[in-house]
Amino acid sequence: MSESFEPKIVAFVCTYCTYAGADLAGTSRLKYAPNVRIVRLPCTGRISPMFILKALQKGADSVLVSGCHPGDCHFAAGNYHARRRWTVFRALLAFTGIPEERIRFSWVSAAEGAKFADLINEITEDTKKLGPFTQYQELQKVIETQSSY
Amino acid sequence: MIYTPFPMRVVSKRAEAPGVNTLKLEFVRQEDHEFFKANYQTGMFGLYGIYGEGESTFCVASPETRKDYIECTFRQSGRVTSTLANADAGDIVTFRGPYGNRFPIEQFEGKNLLFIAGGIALPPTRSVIWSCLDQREKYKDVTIVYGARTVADLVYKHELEEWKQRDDVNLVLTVDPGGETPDWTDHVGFVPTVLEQAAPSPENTIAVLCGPPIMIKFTLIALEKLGFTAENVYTTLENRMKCGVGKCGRCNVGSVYICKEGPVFTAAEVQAMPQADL
Amino acid sequence: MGIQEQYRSEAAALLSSGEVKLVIGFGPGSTADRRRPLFARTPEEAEKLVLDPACISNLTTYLVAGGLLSDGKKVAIFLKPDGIRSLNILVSECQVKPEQVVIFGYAIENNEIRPLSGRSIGDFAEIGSKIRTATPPPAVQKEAERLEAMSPAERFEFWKEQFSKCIKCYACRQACPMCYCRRCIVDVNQPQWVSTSSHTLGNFEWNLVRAFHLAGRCAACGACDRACPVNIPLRLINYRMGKEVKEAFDYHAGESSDQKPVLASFSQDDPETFIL
Amino acid sequence: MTRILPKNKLDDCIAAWQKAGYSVLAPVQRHDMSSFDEVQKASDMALDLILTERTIKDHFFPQTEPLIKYKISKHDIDSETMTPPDKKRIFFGVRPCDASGLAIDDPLFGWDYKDDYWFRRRNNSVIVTIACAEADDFCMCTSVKLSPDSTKGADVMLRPLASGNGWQIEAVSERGTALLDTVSPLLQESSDQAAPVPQVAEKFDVEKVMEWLADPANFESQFWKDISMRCIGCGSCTFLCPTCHCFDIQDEGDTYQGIRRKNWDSCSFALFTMHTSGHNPRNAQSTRWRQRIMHKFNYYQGKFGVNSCSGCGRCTRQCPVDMGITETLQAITNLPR
Repeated sequence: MSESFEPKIVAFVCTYCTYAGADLAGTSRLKYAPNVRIVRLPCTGRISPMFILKALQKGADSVLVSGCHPGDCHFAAGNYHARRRWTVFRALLAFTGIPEERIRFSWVSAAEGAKFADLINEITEDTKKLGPFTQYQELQKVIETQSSY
Repeated sequence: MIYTPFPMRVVSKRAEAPGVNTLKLEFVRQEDHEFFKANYQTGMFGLYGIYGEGESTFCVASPETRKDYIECTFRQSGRVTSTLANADAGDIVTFRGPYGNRFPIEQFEGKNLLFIAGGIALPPTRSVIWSCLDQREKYKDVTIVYGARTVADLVYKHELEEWKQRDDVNLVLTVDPGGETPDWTDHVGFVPTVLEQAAPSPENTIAVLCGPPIMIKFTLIALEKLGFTAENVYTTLENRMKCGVGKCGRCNVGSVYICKEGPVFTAAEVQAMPQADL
Repeated sequence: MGIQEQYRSEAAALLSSGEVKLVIGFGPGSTADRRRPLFARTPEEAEKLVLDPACISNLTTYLVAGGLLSDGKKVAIFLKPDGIRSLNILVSECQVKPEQVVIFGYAIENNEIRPLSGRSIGDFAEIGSKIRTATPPPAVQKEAERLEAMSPAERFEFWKEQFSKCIKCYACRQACPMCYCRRCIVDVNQPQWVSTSSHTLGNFEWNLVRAFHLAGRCAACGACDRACPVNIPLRLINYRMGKEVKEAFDYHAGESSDQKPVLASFSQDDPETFIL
Repeated sequence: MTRILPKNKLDDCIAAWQKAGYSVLAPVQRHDMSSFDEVQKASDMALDLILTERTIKDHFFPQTEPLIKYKISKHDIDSETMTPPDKKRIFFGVRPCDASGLAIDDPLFGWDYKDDYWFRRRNNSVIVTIACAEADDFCMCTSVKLSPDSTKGADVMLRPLASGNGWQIEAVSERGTALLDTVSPLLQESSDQAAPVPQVAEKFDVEKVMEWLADPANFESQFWKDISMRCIGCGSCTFLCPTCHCFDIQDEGDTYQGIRRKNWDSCSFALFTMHTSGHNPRNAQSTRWRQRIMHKFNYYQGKFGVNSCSGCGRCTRQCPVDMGITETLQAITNLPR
């Protein structure tokens, strides 16, 4: 891919752990790729697969979903439920041909500012290698044009 | 293309009652305004919309005697009306219309007029009321019976006040039992009951009736008791609509397309429709 | 007495004694090889019931439609093993009270009808547990494996072609016993998560969302696949989802009527190899 | 002697039409589904199909069609009306029922307000109908007073030769005559006989049905509930119908831009008539099925003098629960009078 490609990464994070972790990364002055847009949610249990689909549709090149480590959920079990959902959703995306590499999942606690920064850098690098996600955008273009006959 | 609406600018917004707003709209383009002026007659409706949300159908609440602007009054309930209710002066919304048929007000000339409305159904009635009041000399006695659930739910409060002051209009206001405030001096009771008490004469009188289905049902009975014939009672119907021009196939009651053959019907016409489809 | 006659007379008896208000079974269809759902309310109507190897639909759909069971009365229904598993799922999701359903169970083997003994869902525990050792239909498995061997781009192309055919008639949803939501997500418009337009992108959204909602809830009865008027191979997606929950969570949808729904439960030891 | 189009000249025909600026669409079998799509040569066509699963309606009234593109900025909105392409096309190998469907829908899209999305495509299309050589159990054109060799809605009529080597060809409209002029060197004079038209049995008495439907006393008959008990409320019958024309208008996009679209909608869906208040005039599946039958065989007749059914039988053929117009109208025909 060309050097100039700057991927768009959408991160859906839970407010109690990963968002706090991202905050820590910031207050610790850790430098990480500016390609990420963070969407804060109450809990990973709130993250509907629809969010991921919509992000990909609206131009995200990669999606990160991140929350508290197992056992640390503010709502006791939200991340356990989320974990099951992701397992199934990943399989679904893979089976319908959306590259798994573009959807990443992680546990980042409020103390792991450095992990968050590393993660974002890593995803940004990986996505640069993958190139832009165009499958959905091509379909989007079709929508905007009238049928050819 | 027939589904392309006119852009309209919001001139002002007026809160009428909880969740009910009136928007005053003016045309952005001269040619659209000319079209409207040439075609609008009282009783017609339009599809008001906002790009990104969709379109919603309600009547044109302003009379045919005042075509410089369009007023619409609506209750905030779904996706479109919620967004319209948040529109501010200067915003662009859309209007498609005017569609449908009209109240044949020239046939009302020389007659007494009785307007009966309930709740949010005053707007369509108000269009006829002003169309007639603006040419007051053509009509004889004008009586307006208007009721709402509570005092707060009465819409067009300033106009109610104006009609009350006029000595050529007989205004009968009522609220449902329990809906009155301590300083409420008008009637308390349901519209059909209050109407029967007011007992307007059916002699040479046209009644225009708008309201929720249950009110219509009992008011028609009351009107019949008072001696009105179904041919002299006019009402407007509404249904879910998408196209407004008789194509999309959802607004029909039996074989009657509300959007093209309506929305104005006489009670006799409504009674001839399959009641189960209303 | 053949099984059809036996079930007919039992159905008639249930109706005449008033034990059930309705028998949902099969009747003759519009052509010789078609059967259609038949609703018998009287013993006379029960005489029209047909049971033969052409009775392949999953009738459980009707149990959750239109508030049929809301009056607390009993209903009898003809069910194959996949229907029984669907019923297990509905019971486990608290959509159907098992005591309200009388089952006329049957299996189709080698183009012959075999009765399944038992009348209430509790009698069919064996049918449920058999699913652990059951093999998926070879044709489905083969086709799914062919897809999985493709590159993601090729798979995407495959599904793009298939989903581009979708007309959003929602026959898949309506035919599915598990799609009982009072208001489907696609019918919700504030916000409108799934677009109602049937362009390929919207069709992707719809079919993925439905597949996800069915993950771990699908009894693989094939109703959606048969209902699809444009022949989208929905069986493949459902098979793949079933396989995933089986491999990841050792979960077999419809195994019993008291299992916990897979995506509404969890174990602390669930696999998480993919989580960084 | 009649003019014939020999089968081996079909490729040349297609080439000649393409040269004259037409796209040629014909029945094709692609991705496990049969429909009308663009073809380049005769071998792309699936002319032996009794009927394609999808109708040609798709190409006149698409399942989703952009109407208006809009862009929203703070105090201004840009909108642009989108129009169908002005492109000439030939539909080759249309069955008489599908062609009739177009003719049946014309008055609906034209009354008072003209729907140019429909008419622009109509005016740019030439319909080449091929009379049926075969019918299946679900065909019912004769029951609705049409036939397997009806020319309704057609511009050019083809009748298959008994020999299987081609078709008798005849222009039945001005547009058809003009089309044949472009390929006249490829046509031959011949005395070959046309294959016999298949016998399609009349399945119901449409006059009797219409009479029953017209009686207001039957509107709330228990009949509707009984006949529609097993209807699961999907839209496959309406979407596959060559005459069903109901639609929805939806805005689709994000905060700043999007497209207003015209999408197919179906009277089978509960949401079709549901008011925002929650009130639904057609709140049960039986009332929705009644609407479909009444619309086709009573209301439409009253408005436009024709029944909105061309007898293709797709509603029954594809129904997941084996319902359809045929069964209902048969049942009405057989009701005790």
